[in-house]
Amino acid sequence: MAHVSLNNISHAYNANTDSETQVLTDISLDIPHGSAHALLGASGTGKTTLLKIISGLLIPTEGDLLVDGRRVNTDSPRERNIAQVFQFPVLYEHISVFENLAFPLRNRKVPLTEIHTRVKQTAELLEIDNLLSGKTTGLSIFDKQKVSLGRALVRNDVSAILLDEPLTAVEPSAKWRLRQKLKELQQELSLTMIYVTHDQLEAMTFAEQISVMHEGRIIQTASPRELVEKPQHEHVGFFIGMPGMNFLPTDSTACLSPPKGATKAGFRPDQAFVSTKQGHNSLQVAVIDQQALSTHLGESWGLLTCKYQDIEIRTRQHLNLNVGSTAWLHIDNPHFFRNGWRMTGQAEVTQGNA
Amino acid sequence: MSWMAWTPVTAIFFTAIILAVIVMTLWELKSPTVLRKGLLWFATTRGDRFFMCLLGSAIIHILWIATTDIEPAVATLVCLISAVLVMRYA
Amino acid sequence: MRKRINNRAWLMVLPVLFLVAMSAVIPLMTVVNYSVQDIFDDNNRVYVGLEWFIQIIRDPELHAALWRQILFSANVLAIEIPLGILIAKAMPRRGSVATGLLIFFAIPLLIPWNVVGTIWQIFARPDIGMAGMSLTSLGLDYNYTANPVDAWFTLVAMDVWHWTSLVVLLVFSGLRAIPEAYYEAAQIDGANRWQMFRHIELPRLKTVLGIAVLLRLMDSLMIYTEPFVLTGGGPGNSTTFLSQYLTRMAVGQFDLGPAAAFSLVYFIMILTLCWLFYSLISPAEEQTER
Amino acid sequence: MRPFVLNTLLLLLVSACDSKTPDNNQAPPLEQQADSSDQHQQAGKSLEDWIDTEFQPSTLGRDAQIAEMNWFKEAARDLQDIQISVVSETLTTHEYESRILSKAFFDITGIQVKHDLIQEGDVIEKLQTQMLSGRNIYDAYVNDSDLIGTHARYGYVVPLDEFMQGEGKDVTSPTLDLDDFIGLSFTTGPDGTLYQLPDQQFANLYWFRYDWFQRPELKDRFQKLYGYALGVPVNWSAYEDIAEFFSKHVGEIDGEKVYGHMDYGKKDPSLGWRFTDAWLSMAGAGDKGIPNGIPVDEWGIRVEGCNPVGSSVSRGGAANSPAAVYALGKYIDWLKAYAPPEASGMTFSESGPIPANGQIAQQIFWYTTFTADMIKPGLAVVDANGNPKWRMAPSPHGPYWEEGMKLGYQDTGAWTLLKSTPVEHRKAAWLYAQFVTAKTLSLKKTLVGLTPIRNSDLQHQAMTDAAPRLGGLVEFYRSPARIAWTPTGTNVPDYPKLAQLWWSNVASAVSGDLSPQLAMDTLAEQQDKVMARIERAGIQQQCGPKLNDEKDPEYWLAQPGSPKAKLDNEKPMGQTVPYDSLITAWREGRVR
Repeated sequence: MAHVSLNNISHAYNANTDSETQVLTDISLDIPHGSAHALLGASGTGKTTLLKIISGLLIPTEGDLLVDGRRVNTDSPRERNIAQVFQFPVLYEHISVFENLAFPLRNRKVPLTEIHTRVKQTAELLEIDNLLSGKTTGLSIFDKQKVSLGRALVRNDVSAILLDEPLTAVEPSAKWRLRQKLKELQQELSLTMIYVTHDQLEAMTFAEQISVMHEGRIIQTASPRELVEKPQHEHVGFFIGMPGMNFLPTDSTACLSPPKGATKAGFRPDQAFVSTKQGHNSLQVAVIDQQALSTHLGESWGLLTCKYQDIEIRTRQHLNLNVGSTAWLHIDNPHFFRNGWRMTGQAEVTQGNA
Repeated sequence: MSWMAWTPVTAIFFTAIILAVIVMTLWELKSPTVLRKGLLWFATTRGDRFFMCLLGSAIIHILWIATTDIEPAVATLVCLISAVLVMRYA
Repeated sequence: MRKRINNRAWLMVLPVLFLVAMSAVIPLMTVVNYSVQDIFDDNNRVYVGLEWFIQIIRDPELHAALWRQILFSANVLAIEIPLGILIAKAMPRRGSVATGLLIFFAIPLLIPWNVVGTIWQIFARPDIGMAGMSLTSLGLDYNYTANPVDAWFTLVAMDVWHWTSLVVLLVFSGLRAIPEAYYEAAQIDGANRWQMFRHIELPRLKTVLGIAVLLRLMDSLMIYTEPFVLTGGGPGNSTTFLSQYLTRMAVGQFDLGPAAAFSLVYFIMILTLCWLFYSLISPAEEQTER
Repeated sequence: MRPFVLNTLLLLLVSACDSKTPDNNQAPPLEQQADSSDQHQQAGKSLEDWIDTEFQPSTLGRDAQIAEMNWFKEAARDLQDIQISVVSETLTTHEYESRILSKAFFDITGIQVKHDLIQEGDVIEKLQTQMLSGRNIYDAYVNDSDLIGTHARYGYVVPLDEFMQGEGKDVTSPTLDLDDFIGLSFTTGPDGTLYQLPDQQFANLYWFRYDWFQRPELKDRFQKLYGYALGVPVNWSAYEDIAEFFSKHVGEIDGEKVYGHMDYGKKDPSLGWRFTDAWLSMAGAGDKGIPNGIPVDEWGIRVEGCNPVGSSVSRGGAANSPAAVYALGKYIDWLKAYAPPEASGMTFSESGPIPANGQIAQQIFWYTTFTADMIKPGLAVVDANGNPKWRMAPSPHGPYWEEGMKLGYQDTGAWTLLKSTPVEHRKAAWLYAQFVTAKTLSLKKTLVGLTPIRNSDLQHQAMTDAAPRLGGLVEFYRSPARIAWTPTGTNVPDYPKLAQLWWSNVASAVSGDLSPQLAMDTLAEQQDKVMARIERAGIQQQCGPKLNDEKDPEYWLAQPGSPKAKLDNEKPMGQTVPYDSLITAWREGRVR
């Protein structure tokens, strides 16, 4: 396994024609050996392109791709020793499961006896050793994805395994099992895995580090916890969390004493609550919806939606107010953003349960 | 029907085939066929096997008269036997 | 085939069944009736038993035509299928160039058969035809009307020209249907171009190629007009195929009895081939559908 | 139901190929369509108009013409609502009938005629389909009298003698003058009954470049090489020498490559015609007897009484006799050695116009139907004054030929009425048939199409005037030599089935797949087989085949007449006659 780093990578399709489309801009990323890294973003943000650049199916128009410090920009996929698992299972349907697993090894002229032992080991690892002699047609997608994964794992020289939304096609009931399996393997074998997804839950449960992508850029790379607590960009705040961050323009929240230059104040549903009492720095809002998530000692607890001017705001709190009533919104230590980016130099925000 | 130029032999021939088809249909209604894999490399229904018998009989007869002067009725007998085998084991 | 057979569906098929009976079964019955008689006209016919069958099946001319037919079909398939795949693979998958090429390749398919024969008859003429003249100017003693090898070569070339396009179009559509991810996966697995073809394209083209082979096989088995126009089946019998033989008997000689017997033998041959082919490719299809 | 069925059956039989068959017989010819629409639009011309503007010259005076036409008008009175369709092959003569005469017929009688023109082979196919199925496809056919033996035996055809006396009595022209027709013997069956009415007539003659044959330097050279004078060859040896002379020794005339022979050899039904028409009789395979050899004709079929008894030598026939094998062998040798190389890939109709290009010195087997195509001004074979550089002459004969035998092919395309045609239609068609052969207009038609049928036309001054431009056609038809040119005779019991056997066997011999001997053996055997089947079916009550038992061929070869034993020398000394003395003989009413 290896250390993968991307230095200032940019990519444009049709770079030499007029109609060029920039899909990646100035991507820098460092994925240490044996780490699980996720690329998170909505579709169309350039995750798959980035993956293709890493696997070698695309050559970036700018920047360097280093594997263990060696520049591999122009190496073919075969030379890079990178494996990939696709959205839907890509298998060779006319040959057996065994041959599917052996395929990358045969292409690399691995001796026959070694092929046998390695395929066997991999199959055992993935718990598909009973399927080896059969054909791939007729397997469940869950098993098929395991075979695809097996084709990646079977190579002991692989420097990184790329997973391109590998759970998309898997039956919902098996999604969790497969993710577990992936995580287990990653840890057990200390694999370098790069996991592309648009599902923050998948990313957060799988990866140690998550890069959030937006419009061809990485807007933040951080641990799951950091992404929640210190979103570097409005978009991260909005994208991460269920529900995402609330935003208010600073001109209407002067009471929160925003720093100079701030354009927006952002706060997570946990960082605010609505009550009938007016406190200092509180804003007058209309309660428009309550959604119970749990009940404790006779009191409901859940999501409350209120409206400040035209802006909907969600908080997570006791639900003791009437829908339609007027109340007061209290905000704890909001984050302040200028032009989308979080303003630094503030006091660290602690998670508060007011 | 004179334009179809019927002869007694062809009339018997077609009557036999039509009867066979009717019998097959009744049999099918009484106990629907099950796809089954026999001696051949693919699975067959009862209808498939019947079709194979007819086609096979035609081929056997053609080969028979191509290669031997022995009475073609013997070929018909061979066909009947092979038909039973095909229906049973294919 | 594995699904339970729904009996009610048969009712829907009844009108079609009626049409099939009118257009296929009744004439087939008539052909069978004719095949055992010597027919002069409606009122004059003699029952002859298997005489025509014996005569036809043991006719050395028919054997020769049959072997020639098999050789021709094999020739044509052996050239057209690989050539069609090669051309389809060399074409860009999308874009205006691909569209242009597709139209270009469709042209020979749109030309009526007898016109194809006429075009080649002129094209290959050693005295005025472009191909014939260039071959002659190369110092080859080329004359498809006199030399059986030349006639055969010309006929195969004509068929290749006429029908490779069909294979190209089929294979092209088959290739377009293969998701990009398969190629990417194979590249990552370290497969070379041949392996990609062998393990990705070929298995996925299997159905389409099956259709292509079946169509070309059936059609080459029934080839008639082109050799009729080009060589008339000659020189000698060197390009006389089964249908030429049949047509001469049925239309030329009005020899309905022997022609009917031969039609039946021909029919059984083609039916057997179709059935064999069908049973060979259909299990694979069922598996992929599952 | 019957027509439907036969068609369906045929469809199934040829389903493998029918959809792709080159289809030149389905759509009615374009000009035909255009004409029938003309007929409706234009007001018809009067009977007199037609006579004054179109039917000139004529062997009848104007009054006689008007009288004859008035008879047609009267005779058609009860048939005016009928629309008939007739068919013939595509020839200048029939085009004239289809374009002009059918219109005149409508104007005069009120009967509409759809006169289709299709290829000869297709005419036979349609005729046969009507005979076998009994479905009325055409109301009348113009087909060659080659089928006389077939018509007389099967009983599908209306015997004209009977018809003219009976059902057709009131529509039979009093001025028909049957005895005036020169081809009547061709259309008379073995029973002496007339089955068809001649409509156009043509012969198969020797064709050569008169101008080249007159050149002193060529004449000298030929004389030196071969020891006799260059002239019209009387025997095949001379023809062969002349062919060799032009192809091998002369090679080029006026800077153009020349050939001493022209023929055709593509595997095609027309390849059989040249053989069944006359090739074997020219070689001398048959017996003496005019119009066809008795008892063995040029097909090699022997008859006893009127019953065919076989065509193999072993049954007394001559189809595989030494003379027949010799004939086939010479055809192939000459095609390969002396004809242009592309000739072997041509059909009858493709090769026909080739001599007009000016590279061919002579052709042994040339149809006078091509005359009109050979006299067009501007052709390489027509001089500045519009006179032909070529001439036609009697074909040479092979070593087996003896005086008193048929020497060439002459046939008449003749009107045939079938019993399966409804009587009213048959009567209308009979009127039309008589109309297009009527004396009023038959001379005009002859001048247009150059296919004379009436003696009265041939003797007319107009023909004398036209003679110099026609290269000997008029002289030939006026000469007594004419009778040695005849069509397939009455020995052939089923022309369509038997004629089919020839071309494929000949083709096998041309390609070398079979030796001439083997090809003719196969042919004879196949002919006997067809006749055996007719005998077995018992369908031909009168004059049907009754095959002889097979005997040792030597028995038959030892008998006098055909089949003749092999000659020791098949190439006697070449013999020629000067063309000018030949033509003088013809003009004076001598054969030679």
